[in-house]
Amino acid sequence: MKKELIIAGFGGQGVMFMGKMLAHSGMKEGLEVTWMPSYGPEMRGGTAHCTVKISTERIASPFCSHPDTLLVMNRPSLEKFQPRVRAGGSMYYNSSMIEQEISGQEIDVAAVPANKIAEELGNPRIANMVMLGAYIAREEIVDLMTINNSLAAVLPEEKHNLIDINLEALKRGYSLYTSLEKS
Amino acid sequence: MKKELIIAGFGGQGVMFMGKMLAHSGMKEGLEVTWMPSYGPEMRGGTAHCTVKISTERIASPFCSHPDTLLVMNRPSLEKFQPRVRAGGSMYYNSSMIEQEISGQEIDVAAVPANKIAEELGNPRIANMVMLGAYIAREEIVDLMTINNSLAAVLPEEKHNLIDINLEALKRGYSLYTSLEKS
Amino acid sequence: MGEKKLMKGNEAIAEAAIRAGCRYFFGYPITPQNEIPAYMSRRLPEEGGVFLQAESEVAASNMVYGAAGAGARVMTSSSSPGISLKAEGISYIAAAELPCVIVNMMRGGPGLGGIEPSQSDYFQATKGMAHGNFHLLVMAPSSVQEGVDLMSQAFDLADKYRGPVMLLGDGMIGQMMEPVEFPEKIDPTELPPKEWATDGARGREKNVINSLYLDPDVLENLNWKLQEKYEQMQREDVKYEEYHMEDAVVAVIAYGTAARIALDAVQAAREDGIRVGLIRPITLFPFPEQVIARASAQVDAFLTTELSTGQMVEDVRLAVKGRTPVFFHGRPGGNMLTPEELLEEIKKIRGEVQ
Amino acid sequence: MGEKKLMKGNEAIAEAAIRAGCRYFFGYPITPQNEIPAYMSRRLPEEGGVFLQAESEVAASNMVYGAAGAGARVMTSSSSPGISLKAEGISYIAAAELPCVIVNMMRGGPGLGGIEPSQSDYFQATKGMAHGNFHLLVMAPSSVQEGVDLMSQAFDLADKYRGPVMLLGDGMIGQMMEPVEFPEKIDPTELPPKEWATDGARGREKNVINSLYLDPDVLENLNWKLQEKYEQMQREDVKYEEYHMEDAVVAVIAYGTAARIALDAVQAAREDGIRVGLIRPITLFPFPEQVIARASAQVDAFLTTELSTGQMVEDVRLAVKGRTPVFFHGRPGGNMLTPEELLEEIKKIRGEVQ
Amino acid sequence: MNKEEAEIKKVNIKADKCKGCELCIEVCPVNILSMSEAINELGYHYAEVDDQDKCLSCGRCAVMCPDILIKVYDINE
Amino acid sequence: MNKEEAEIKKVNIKADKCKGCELCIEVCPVNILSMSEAINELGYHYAEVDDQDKCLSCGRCAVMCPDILIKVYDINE
Amino acid sequence: MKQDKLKEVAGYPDSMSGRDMHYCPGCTQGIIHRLIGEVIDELKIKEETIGIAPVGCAVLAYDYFDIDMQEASHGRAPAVATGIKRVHPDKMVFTYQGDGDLASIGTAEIIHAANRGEKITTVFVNNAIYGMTGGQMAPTTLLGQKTKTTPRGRSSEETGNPLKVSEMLSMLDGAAYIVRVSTHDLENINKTKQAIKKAFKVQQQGLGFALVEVLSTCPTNWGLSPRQAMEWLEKNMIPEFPPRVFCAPEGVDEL
Amino acid sequence: MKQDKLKEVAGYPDSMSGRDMHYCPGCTQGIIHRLIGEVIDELKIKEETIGIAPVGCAVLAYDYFDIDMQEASHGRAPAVATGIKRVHPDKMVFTYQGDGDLASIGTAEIIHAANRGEKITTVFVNNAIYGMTGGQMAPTTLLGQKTKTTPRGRSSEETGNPLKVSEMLSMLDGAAYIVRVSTHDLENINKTKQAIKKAFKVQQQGLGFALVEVLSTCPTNWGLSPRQAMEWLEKNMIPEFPPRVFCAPEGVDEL
Ligand SMILES: Cc1ncc(C[n+]2csc(CCOP(=O)(O)OP(=O)(O)O)c2C)c(N)n1
Ligand SMILES: Cc1ncc(C[n+]2csc(CCOP(=O)(O)OP(=O)(O)O)c2C)c(N)n1
Ligand code: SF4
Ligand code: SF4
Ligand code: SF4
Ligand code: SF4
Ligand code: SF4
Ligand code: SF4
Ligand SMILES: [Mg+2]
Ligand SMILES: [Mg+2]
Repeated sequence: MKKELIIAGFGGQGVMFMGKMLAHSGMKEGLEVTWMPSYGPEMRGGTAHCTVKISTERIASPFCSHPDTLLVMNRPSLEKFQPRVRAGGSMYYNSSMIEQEISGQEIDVAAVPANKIAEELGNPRIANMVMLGAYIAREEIVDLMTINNSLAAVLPEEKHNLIDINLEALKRGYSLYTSLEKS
Repeated sequence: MKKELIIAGFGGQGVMFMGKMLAHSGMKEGLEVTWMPSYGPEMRGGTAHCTVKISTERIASPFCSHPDTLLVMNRPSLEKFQPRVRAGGSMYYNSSMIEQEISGQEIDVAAVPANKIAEELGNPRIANMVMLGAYIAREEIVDLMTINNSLAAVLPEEKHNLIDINLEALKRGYSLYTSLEKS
Repeated sequence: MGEKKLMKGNEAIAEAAIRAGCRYFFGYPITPQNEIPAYMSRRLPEEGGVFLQAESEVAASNMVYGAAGAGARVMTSSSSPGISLKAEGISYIAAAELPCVIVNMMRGGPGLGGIEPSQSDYFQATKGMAHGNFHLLVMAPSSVQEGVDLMSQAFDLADKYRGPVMLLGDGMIGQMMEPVEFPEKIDPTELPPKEWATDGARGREKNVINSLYLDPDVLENLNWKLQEKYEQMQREDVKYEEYHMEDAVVAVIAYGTAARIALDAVQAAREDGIRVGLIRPITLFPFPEQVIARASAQVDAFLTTELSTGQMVEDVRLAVKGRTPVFFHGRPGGNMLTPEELLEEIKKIRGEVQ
Repeated sequence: MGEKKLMKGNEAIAEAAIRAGCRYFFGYPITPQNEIPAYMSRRLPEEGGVFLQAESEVAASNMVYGAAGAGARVMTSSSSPGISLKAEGISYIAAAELPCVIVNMMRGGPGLGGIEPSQSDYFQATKGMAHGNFHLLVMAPSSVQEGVDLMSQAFDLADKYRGPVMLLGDGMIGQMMEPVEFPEKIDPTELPPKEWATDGARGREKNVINSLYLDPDVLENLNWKLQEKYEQMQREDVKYEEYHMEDAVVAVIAYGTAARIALDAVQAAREDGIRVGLIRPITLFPFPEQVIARASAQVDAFLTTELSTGQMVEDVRLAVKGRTPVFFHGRPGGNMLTPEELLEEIKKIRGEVQ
Repeated sequence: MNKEEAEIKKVNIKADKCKGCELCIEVCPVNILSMSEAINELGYHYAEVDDQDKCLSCGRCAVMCPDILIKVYDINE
Repeated sequence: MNKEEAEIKKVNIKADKCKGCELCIEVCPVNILSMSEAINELGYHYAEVDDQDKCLSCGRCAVMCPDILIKVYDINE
Repeated sequence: MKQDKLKEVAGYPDSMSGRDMHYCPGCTQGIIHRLIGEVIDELKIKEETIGIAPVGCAVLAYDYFDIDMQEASHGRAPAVATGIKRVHPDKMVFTYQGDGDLASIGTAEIIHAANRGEKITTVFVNNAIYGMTGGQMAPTTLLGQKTKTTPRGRSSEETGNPLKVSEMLSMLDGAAYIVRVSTHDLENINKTKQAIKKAFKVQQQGLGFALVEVLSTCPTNWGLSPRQAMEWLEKNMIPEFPPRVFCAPEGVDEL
Repeated sequence: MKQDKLKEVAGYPDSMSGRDMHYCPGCTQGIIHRLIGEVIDELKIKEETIGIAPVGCAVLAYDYFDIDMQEASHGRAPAVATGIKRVHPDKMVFTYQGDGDLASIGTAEIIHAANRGEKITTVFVNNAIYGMTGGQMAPTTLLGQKTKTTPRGRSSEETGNPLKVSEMLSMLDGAAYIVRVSTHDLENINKTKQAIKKAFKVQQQGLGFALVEVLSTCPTNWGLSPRQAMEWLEKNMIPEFPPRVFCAPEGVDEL
């Protein structure tokens, strides 16, 4: 198994955190992982993204020009990264912030109303966990339980009060596909 | 013709100036010349020396570990440099400041009472010109007239009032050997 | 070794330094290594150490000089322009034979350049860091775990050679997260005492930390003594890794970040049936010249690849001595090498030398 | 050309700069180049120029950056430790493509070292001056007259390549007096205008002097563009001198001060009937690699000699590519090479390769 | 919001560049600025003019905007 | 000059190290210091004590000597 | 009545480029930029002014002004300005520098430019932090203030007290005009503009070195909303760094 | 009565090495060295003091003191001292620096060491010139003074006025004791010693940064005899650099 993801969005949307959660969970499941952020001043007011690789084999490069998976939280990031997704790959987009219907050529596209659900839960900042939940539900890269456990490890101590709401968001995202597909 | 000299003494004895005078005169007579000083903090309170090369051919290195001629104005310099003089070379020493009789092994030695004569002329600072006069008289490297003319070129403007006394010192040094040898 | 942790390279390297007994950090902020001082400012006081943000890189390297001369395990870290400012101080450190560790998380240059991963300070790190005949022992990790491992050895090597050791990485190593395990903590008070250090001449002759030698003989001796250390490094402390070299007919040579990418290309080439291997220098000074010299008898061509316009390639050429063609492919200035372009280069070379 | 004058190298070089149209000098005192600022402080105001003693070498190199960016012919000078402090600024100058001239009158290092002639900054000058992929055009005079001649060309070369040019000498060139003749004075106001300079955007688009390139593509392009300049230098501006190479079987390679001494040794060897020649690189970057490569087909051995532990010898080896043995003999740190010891080396090598 | 395009705008805010800092809102003496519900391309809620008519053309909002996004015209000159 | 070696010296000056700056001369309240006719190994006229007996052991000369060449003893203790 | 016939009471300075600025939402550096642009417009010196951008958040200032600019290395803007001004003594030269740039790494350069009475104008943005590199301690960081490199709050014992740059520089003979202003409200913003204008006039008249210290916010690294940042500035920075004229040449008020 | 039973009223400090000093005839740096040596003796801190030599004429100071010493790079002695003091907070650390070293190239380092309140002692030798390199202008060179790099005399217009280091440093919160003294006569030499002693005591008691600015002669580069140099100092430097205590901690007089 080898997965190469790019996760992208606005600075404040928690895309780095999504990536860390995924990498941490991969590590906990005994897989090889790397997490590589975009960094520096470009982040100021612009878009942010990170690359996550998860593999059963040793990972050579942590960079990725053509991901097999794109998790994308806003339109500018979609415009930037969608063309880079490998043929046969998949893209999950935040349909609450990207309003037109998106379709991919040669890629599999899933619309996730991440902000909508997050707002239903009363906190737009957890849209990222909705998205992450949806992704792992649909692709089964790591277990939901592992992801849930990673929260305490990846969130800094002073934010541990937010664990519950993040769990909730993960669950809502997750159930989006587990229920959908099982129906 | 090729001459390699070291000229050495205390910081204040004007040994650098002697070397410049000689090099300048050589240049004026159409010879190749180099003048290389010792420089830097060692000069502070210590001894100073310079190397002068005068040649009819292009001069390769301006340095000289074994001079054929040593003009030496004080004892510490004599101790340092005498052993380096090439066999067959010559040494001129300031017999006013180096009181014991000096004799050289395999080198030709000339005692020049430079300070004594300078003091007779009323200025110990021109002992260097006495020495220089004596040297050119004895070895005829450059013409006394050329040396005399170099004074105006090598002395900084503000010291041109000292030209006359320097000329006098050169003459006294010069006559030391012209008379001596002709006698 | 404990449990695996997912950590950023910069933080992992900082933690590794603390575990290696480093208790003093003097530095000045610069991207992409800011997590090192940030981590140190949190952790060092907990360990009874001192973190101090210097007024500049110039001051930082001279604080390191002072602290190293005073006998401490001490380090600094910076990125390209900041390292240039430390140059004079590093020359003094080398000349006074002081052990310390310097991290350079390189970024694209010259000038202010950019902040993306880059390897264009190779020449500076291995050859012309500053005035005078001296070198640093330079190690280039290519994974976070290796960053930790090399940092663990860096202080010992600095003490062994009484000189500066540089860890040379870039934004990849510094910013990425990978799982790491750490070695046990060393207690710095149990290290062998440094008899030469200035800590107040209690009951002994005075010690002097100095690099001024007005007597040319003494200065010359120092120069040759340093030279001997470098020869000893070449004998005793060369590190490198080989992949798929057993039957390789083309050898890719790359370090650090470029080596990670090159490995992808090598694997892809192998899948295409091309017998290509990778030699990854871990120490850049001392450079693994013997392994490359040996390889030059085996392979038909070398491909050196760097995130630069070609710097390490000179050391490869010096090792190869014209026996085998040495090709170069580089991406300077922040653009990443891709496995695809390298694969293409490999194929081209394979064609040319056949 | 006028009458011959007996002048100190430092002063002659300063005068040559003024005649080449240099009107701005920013520097900081350091032995053995102090006669350059002293001379400039006397002469520049006479020519309507500006001499300013900067608060440090760091400031000096950034003043040069500003003045060069403002379109002036400008220079600075220093010696080894001071050059190390200028490193960051020089990297900015190179990155922003600013023409200027930098003099390094080297002294023994590393650290504070000594002040005697030395050539241990070769690596720094030609390879790793600072962070990033860049070089200076480096010229090494070996006589006062040549110092004058090279200085006369230095500003034009700086303008030609829009980059920093370094004159690399040491206390020998700086402190010695030799007869010199000067070229005619250039009027700097008659030089071609610098369209890119910042002098107030009167009636034109604004100009920006900069080295920050956050877009990796742009930064990469700059890097390759610089690289192209270096290739052009190699094609168009290599300078060297050969002595007695016609029938030589051993070639001594030396530059600057070491070349003066080597010439004595070569002449002595010739007198002993040994067919030895001398190749003297005048530009160190671009390095005369082709002439050395050609010579490697002719001679049985090279002897590189430097006032260092061996730096230029790497470039010789890179040029020779293993075709011919390359020996090295050096004296680092202030002790002078002697013709005698070189003669002995030549004889030894002659024996070994026969 | 303006009723029709032709209407005169005393205050012009480049909504697409607005970073939603809300600093302009606060300084308006007649409280006619507020933040949008919607999000612009940059991902921010942007400042809007609720009622151009009430605007005093005092320019305070423009002086405050860190991104120089506000132009103010005086209708009385 | 001292009449004989055995005599007690209140002021001791290392003549061979003296750089002839003359600063000690000036500060002596009883004017017993002066510069030699002769020149030492360093090339300088050196400071000499003309009359040890008159010395007050005040130490002023020693405080002034930049090369720390002067030792002063108090004979009365 | 057409929109474009209306008189613009507040608009976009002519001497700025029109490019979007990269500053964080609510960062007052944008305001300071505009004020400089307006002053250049009003003094009609757009075609004779050369600006120097620092290394700091304002590193891209060369993109935002529509005048000749040089980007200096970190802290060395005063040296770069000196180089330019000595070549073009008849041009206006200004530096724009942050508190890390000017008061830490560039301490020697600013002090010596001021002491030389270098005829340049410096706009010194004091936001009590290193903005660009993500929030480390600056020499002007307040005691107790938490930053990336003072995670327990700045302690006087370990790192000393906030450095008073204007107070210090005003001691130097070459400093003609030194003033501290703020951007936390409209009144202070207007004063800031007046100060910048004077600082340029001091240069125009060749009176010596002029520096305007501008207190500025860094919402991002202070961890506050733009509005909270304004309040924090007023409440915490103003008492430590009181706005004031430290020195001014005779008659500067009439300039 | 034997010579060696006499009481020594003036002699050679225990904490000095006995090596001949290389200073020029009549250079007062030798006096300053001796005073430091005597203070170290009197405070009995020879085995707990670490000195830092500058780059300047005093570069060889490490040879002259019989204590642990480090030779710093030009201007960076305060940074080196900081490194040492942070490792050995219980030891006494002092720097000895010239006016080129401290007030020019090392401006940033001394200001930040002082501002941090680094617990070190600095002896700052102001001789209005660069001695070691042969007489170039220092930041403290007087107006009109001719040096190798001000051949027409220092001009305020081109290079500014003499920099007042003590005045400037005493503005910093971390500076506990800042004083200017002189060496041009016995009385002032004695005051210098008292000042140096206090500066060490301030460090001993952990009160903060202490600096003693000592006016000193450079007969060689001033082109004067040692005696003339003393007079020149008194006549020209004292009015420009008046000796004074600029700041002192409470009760420092009783120290
Ligand atoms: C030589 C060097 N050192 C460090 C840096 C990294 N760096 C960039 S900006 C900066 C400080 C920014 O702080 P400040 O000057 O206060 O400006 P602000 O961002 O707060 O406006 C630093 C340390 C650099 N680019 N170059
Ligand atoms: C980096 C560097 N720059 C310059 C020098 C040359 N240098 C040696 S001492 C000195 C200045 C000496 O003046 P000062 O500090 O006043 O000491 P003084 O000799 O007057 O006691 C200089 C510029 C150097 N050694 N290193
Ligand atoms: S110009 Fe004045 S009244 Fe009009 S919107 Fe702006 S702040 Fe409000
Ligand atoms: S001040 Fe400017 S950026 Fe901020 S909300 Fe108002 S219009 Fe938007
Ligand atoms: S101790 Fe006093 S009286 Fe005696 S020689 Fe010295 S200065 Fe004169
Ligand atoms: S003070 Fe010292 S050096 Fe000067 S003359 Fe007297 S003894 Fe000699
Ligand atoms: S980091 Fe701070 S100073 Fe920089 S742009 Fe953002 S808010 Fe402004
Ligand atoms: S050069 Fe000046 S400061 Fe240096 S030792 Fe000589 S007199 Fe003293
Ligand atoms: Mg700031
Ligand atoms: Mg001085």
